[in-house]
Amino acid sequence: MADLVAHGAGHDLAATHSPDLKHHFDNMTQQFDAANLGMWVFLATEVLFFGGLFASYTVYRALYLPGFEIGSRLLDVRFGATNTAVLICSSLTMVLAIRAAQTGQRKAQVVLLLLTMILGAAFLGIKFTFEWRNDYLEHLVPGVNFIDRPEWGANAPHVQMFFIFYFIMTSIHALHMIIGIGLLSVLTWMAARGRFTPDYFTPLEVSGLYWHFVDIVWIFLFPLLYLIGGRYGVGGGH
Amino acid sequence: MSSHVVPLKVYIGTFLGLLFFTALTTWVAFIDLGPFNTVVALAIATVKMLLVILFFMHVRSSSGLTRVVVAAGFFWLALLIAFTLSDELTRQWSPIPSSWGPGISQSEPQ
Amino acid sequence: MNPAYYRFTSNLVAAFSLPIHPPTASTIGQGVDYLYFFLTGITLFFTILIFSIIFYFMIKYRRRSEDETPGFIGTSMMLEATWTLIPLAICVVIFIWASSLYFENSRPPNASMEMFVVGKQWMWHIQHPEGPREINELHVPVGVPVKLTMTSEDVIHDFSIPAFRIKKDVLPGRYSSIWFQATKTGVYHFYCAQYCGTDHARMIGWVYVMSADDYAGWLSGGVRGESMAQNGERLFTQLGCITCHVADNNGRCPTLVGLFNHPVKLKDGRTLTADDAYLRNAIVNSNSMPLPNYAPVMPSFQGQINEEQLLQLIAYIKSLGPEERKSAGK
Amino acid sequence: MSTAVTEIPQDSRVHYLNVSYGVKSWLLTVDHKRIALLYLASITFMFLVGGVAAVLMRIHLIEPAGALVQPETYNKLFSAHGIIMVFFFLVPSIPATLGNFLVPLMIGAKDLAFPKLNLLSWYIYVVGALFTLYAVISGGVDTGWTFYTPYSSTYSHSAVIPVAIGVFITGFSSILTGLNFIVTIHKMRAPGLTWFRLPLFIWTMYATSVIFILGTPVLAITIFLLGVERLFHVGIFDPALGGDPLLFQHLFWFYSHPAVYIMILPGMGVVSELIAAFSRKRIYGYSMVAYSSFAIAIISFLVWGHHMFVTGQSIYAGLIFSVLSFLVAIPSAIKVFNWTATLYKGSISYEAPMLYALGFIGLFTMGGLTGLFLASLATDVHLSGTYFIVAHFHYIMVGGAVMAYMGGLHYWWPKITGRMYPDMWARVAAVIIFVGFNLTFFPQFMLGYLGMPRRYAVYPPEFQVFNVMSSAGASILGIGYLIPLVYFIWSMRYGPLAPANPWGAKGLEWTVPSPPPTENFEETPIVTEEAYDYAPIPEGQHG
Repeated sequence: MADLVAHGAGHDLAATHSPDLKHHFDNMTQQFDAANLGMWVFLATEVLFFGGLFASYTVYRALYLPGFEIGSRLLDVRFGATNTAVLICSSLTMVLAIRAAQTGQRKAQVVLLLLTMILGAAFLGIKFTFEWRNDYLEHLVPGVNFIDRPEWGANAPHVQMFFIFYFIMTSIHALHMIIGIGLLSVLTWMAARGRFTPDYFTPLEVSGLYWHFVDIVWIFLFPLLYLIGGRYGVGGGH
Repeated sequence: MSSHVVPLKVYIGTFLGLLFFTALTTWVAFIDLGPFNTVVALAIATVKMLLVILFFMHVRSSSGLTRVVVAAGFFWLALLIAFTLSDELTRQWSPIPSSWGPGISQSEPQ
Repeated sequence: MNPAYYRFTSNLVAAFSLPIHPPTASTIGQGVDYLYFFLTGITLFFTILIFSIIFYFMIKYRRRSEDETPGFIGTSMMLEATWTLIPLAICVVIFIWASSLYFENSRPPNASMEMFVVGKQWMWHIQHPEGPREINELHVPVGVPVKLTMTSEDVIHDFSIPAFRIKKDVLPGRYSSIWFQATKTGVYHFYCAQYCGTDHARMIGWVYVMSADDYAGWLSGGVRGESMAQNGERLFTQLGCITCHVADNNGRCPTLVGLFNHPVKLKDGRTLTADDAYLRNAIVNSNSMPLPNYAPVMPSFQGQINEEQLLQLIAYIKSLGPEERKSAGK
Repeated sequence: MSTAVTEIPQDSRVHYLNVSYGVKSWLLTVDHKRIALLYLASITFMFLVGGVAAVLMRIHLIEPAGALVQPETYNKLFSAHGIIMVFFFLVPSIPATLGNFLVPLMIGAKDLAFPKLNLLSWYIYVVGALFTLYAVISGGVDTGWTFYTPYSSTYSHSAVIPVAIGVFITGFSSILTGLNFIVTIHKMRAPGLTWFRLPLFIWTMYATSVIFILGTPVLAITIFLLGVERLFHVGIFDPALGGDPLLFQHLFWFYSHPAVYIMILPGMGVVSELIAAFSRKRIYGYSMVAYSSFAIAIISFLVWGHHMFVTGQSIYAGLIFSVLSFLVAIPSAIKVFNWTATLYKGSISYEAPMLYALGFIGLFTMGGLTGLFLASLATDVHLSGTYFIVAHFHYIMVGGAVMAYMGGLHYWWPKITGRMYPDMWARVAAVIIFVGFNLTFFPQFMLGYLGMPRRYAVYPPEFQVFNVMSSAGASILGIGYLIPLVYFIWSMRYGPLAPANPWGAKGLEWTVPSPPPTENFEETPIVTEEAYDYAPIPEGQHG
């Protein structure tokens, strides 16, 4: 690998004999574009996979607005906001890691990828150890220990419906985060071995697309779950 | 290959923009805008999404085909939501009287 | 498509003694049958058209020799346009005919008798307001429009009477209603047409369409308890509703006299009509429809009373009609 | 079979089948042709399992009181028949077998874009199939293939969770196939092969992949929510706990109606190829047929409400879905007319694939037109939930998709295995299938109009005549399907060697020897002529 970088294959994009070129592709550009399009098509399926949840959430929110507003007010906005910021930072470090690969800085790739993984783990840490633990202690987990509160009155089943969707959406999102972190650890190992060069960084670009998509899902989850709760005049948090 | 390397300041700019909009949407949530709260929150989320898609995911510089795939995904989601709501929200409307006459009301007393 | 043709087909059918035509015993049956025959005609026409063209081409243009190479045939956009617009025109005609027919059939006439159907896993409970309660049987007078208000106690069923060409899913937790006006006396099947479990196939029953006086005889004869309204009144006192809902409107809750079918203004400004669904929702889930000047203290009766008792309570509330209101209530 | 088999014809050339032997060479292959054969084997097995369930049902329905099993078992039989046939045979059949084999060959590529993902998609299919077969064997599921709540989530005491997992997993198999096809068709076409020079089979593979991509994920999330509701007893779709059962139906049918187009579109692609090849003519109105394939894929996502006209869906939503359901019928009508017009002034030969194609056109016309009964609101009230619906979708699926699958299998069999099959037996089987099919399902239209509900283990005696006719037809159909199984297996070993182009057809796949070498083309072909170039196109005329 080192010699390839040394004699500066540089940006011969139509390289038809690079070792990374798979046998059934004609040139590197075709291979990169195919991988890129493949990931985007996969992200379209993910949009519709989460879409089913967003559609159901929208329907029940339209039908049971008071219950959903009570539920949303029970969530802690501070955790939601910090998590959003954490994910946005991880998107930045991911993009910079790809840029480091494009410019051939191997050490920067490894540092930035590690940073992305740490930020992802931080997101999950905040989500599991703070938010979900509090919700569990306050008996807000449907199907596990959900207890209706008298002040909800007849809206109790609708508050439970809110929390059903809260837990399903955030757990599927967290699952995608875990898969993302797994992917990143493989990439970090490959980057450490200098696998990515300005001509061949497809796995990085493709995993970056996946990571940014998971960030976009959270960008929509955050307002839908935390913010549209009619918390006018109420201080942050509960 | 998106051969050209995006300048650093574009990424930093996008990053700051995203943080700004996160702060904005959190702040706006505490102001009572009546029904517009939902609209504003979703609008800001859409802007943040576009920032991430165009700059972080390099769609600004990629082929039209990628843009079509992105648009198709969200358009189909909109189809699902729109048609499902078209049923859920109009289920209580009773059918209009047989003579298609006036007095088509929310629920026509028998 | 005049009755003569209609008689011709039924005679033809009778000749073959093969039941390919269900009895038509309701006012809307005729209209649906005509649409059905029109669609059958369209299907047969196009199927025969396509089959005959294919057979003709198969024989005329069969391959005579191995090296036969047919010439080039250009695509005439005129031809493409014709077999796009003609099917489109036919579809528009069918759509308009079917939808207007459907809209007309979906509204029960105003003066229709009302009966209540409760679907339970694998049987139908039917209640007449006058009191008789039947299982898997429905006695109705001929020539009188009958509105069925239906609900289910467990899964989704579907009340379907093929002879009357009507069918509607029966959902738990909601009222769905269909209506029919029988035109011929006789006995017809009704089925459950939405899969509901093990004995889905045994949820079958009989509709007895009787002449007016036979029906009156059936109604008065035979053992029958109190009417639904009387049962409802007994429940009304038994469950303690009477303590709050006092007739002369000075109790802690609104009077129910004259409530049925009148608009009710809620705290959040919405105005709903107090129909069956509103009353059911008020009993089962009252706090979700708060009234402007009453505290939401009414407990939810969800689970305490079954669907039949709910229908009886509603029948009683309906019986507190406006005329009682003038006589200052009981 | 008739020729005395003295010596077994041997093929000396190296090709994708004899390049390596052994279980590992099959289970770890990334060659799209071998993966297609893996799919062919597993799909045929699932077709037989589903078929056995169907035969048992038809035997049971000979007597009004049920001749074979208890109602409980009958419910499990029709559920198994539905689930296995829909998710494990009809959805993957043509795309995963013929599609996998032919897409690279037809567009001049060496393989699909992501070979490893292609193998992964087969393994996912097998894991999903094992879950479902475990559920069927370990007591069966009795919710029908539609899994309507609240029955499936709270009241059914059968193996719903294993089947839900099986169907959930298999969905990803078709997502990966769809993804592979879209990227391959976009990025790996041979030079000169523009979109309007592509064979129509590729157009339908592309349209089907669009539905795979945009529909299957919604099925996955719906089945996931059903599983959560059943395991945690939360009321997502259960009205007793505040949910709405109609929302489940909306999400379910958002995938399941486009799924029926996933089943028929590839069949249309195969029939376009067969009609062109056996009448030696370019498909009449090539661009119209191509556009209508794509139009079907798009409009198919707007019509799902016609499954819910009587389930308490709002009347206004019913109006919208009814209008769109009529609209989706138009592209199918255009295709049927264009196929028929292709026969005009052609040189038609009647080998077995052509018999299947002509059978397809006739039966698909009937199936499609009976769909108009169900799109129009007034008649759907009477016919919904009855055997009319069973007859309608069997005319499209068995009369359409399975006929086309058999036709395609016969047409490309020489290319896949390098062996010819006995054509006389194949024609006999085609006629038996056509007759058996019509005798099985035409009486069910009558039963539907008479009002016999579907999914009934026992039925009133006045329906017996038609049910007995239908059961008789089913036995003929069953035999009709077994005959090809026999002579295909026979031909693999004893069949005469197939030339590169046994039918004299146009298309890149016929320019390579049968069976093709592993890398398909020695050097990537340059395409200069139009699709189905049987006769040169005079100047100024478009195809």
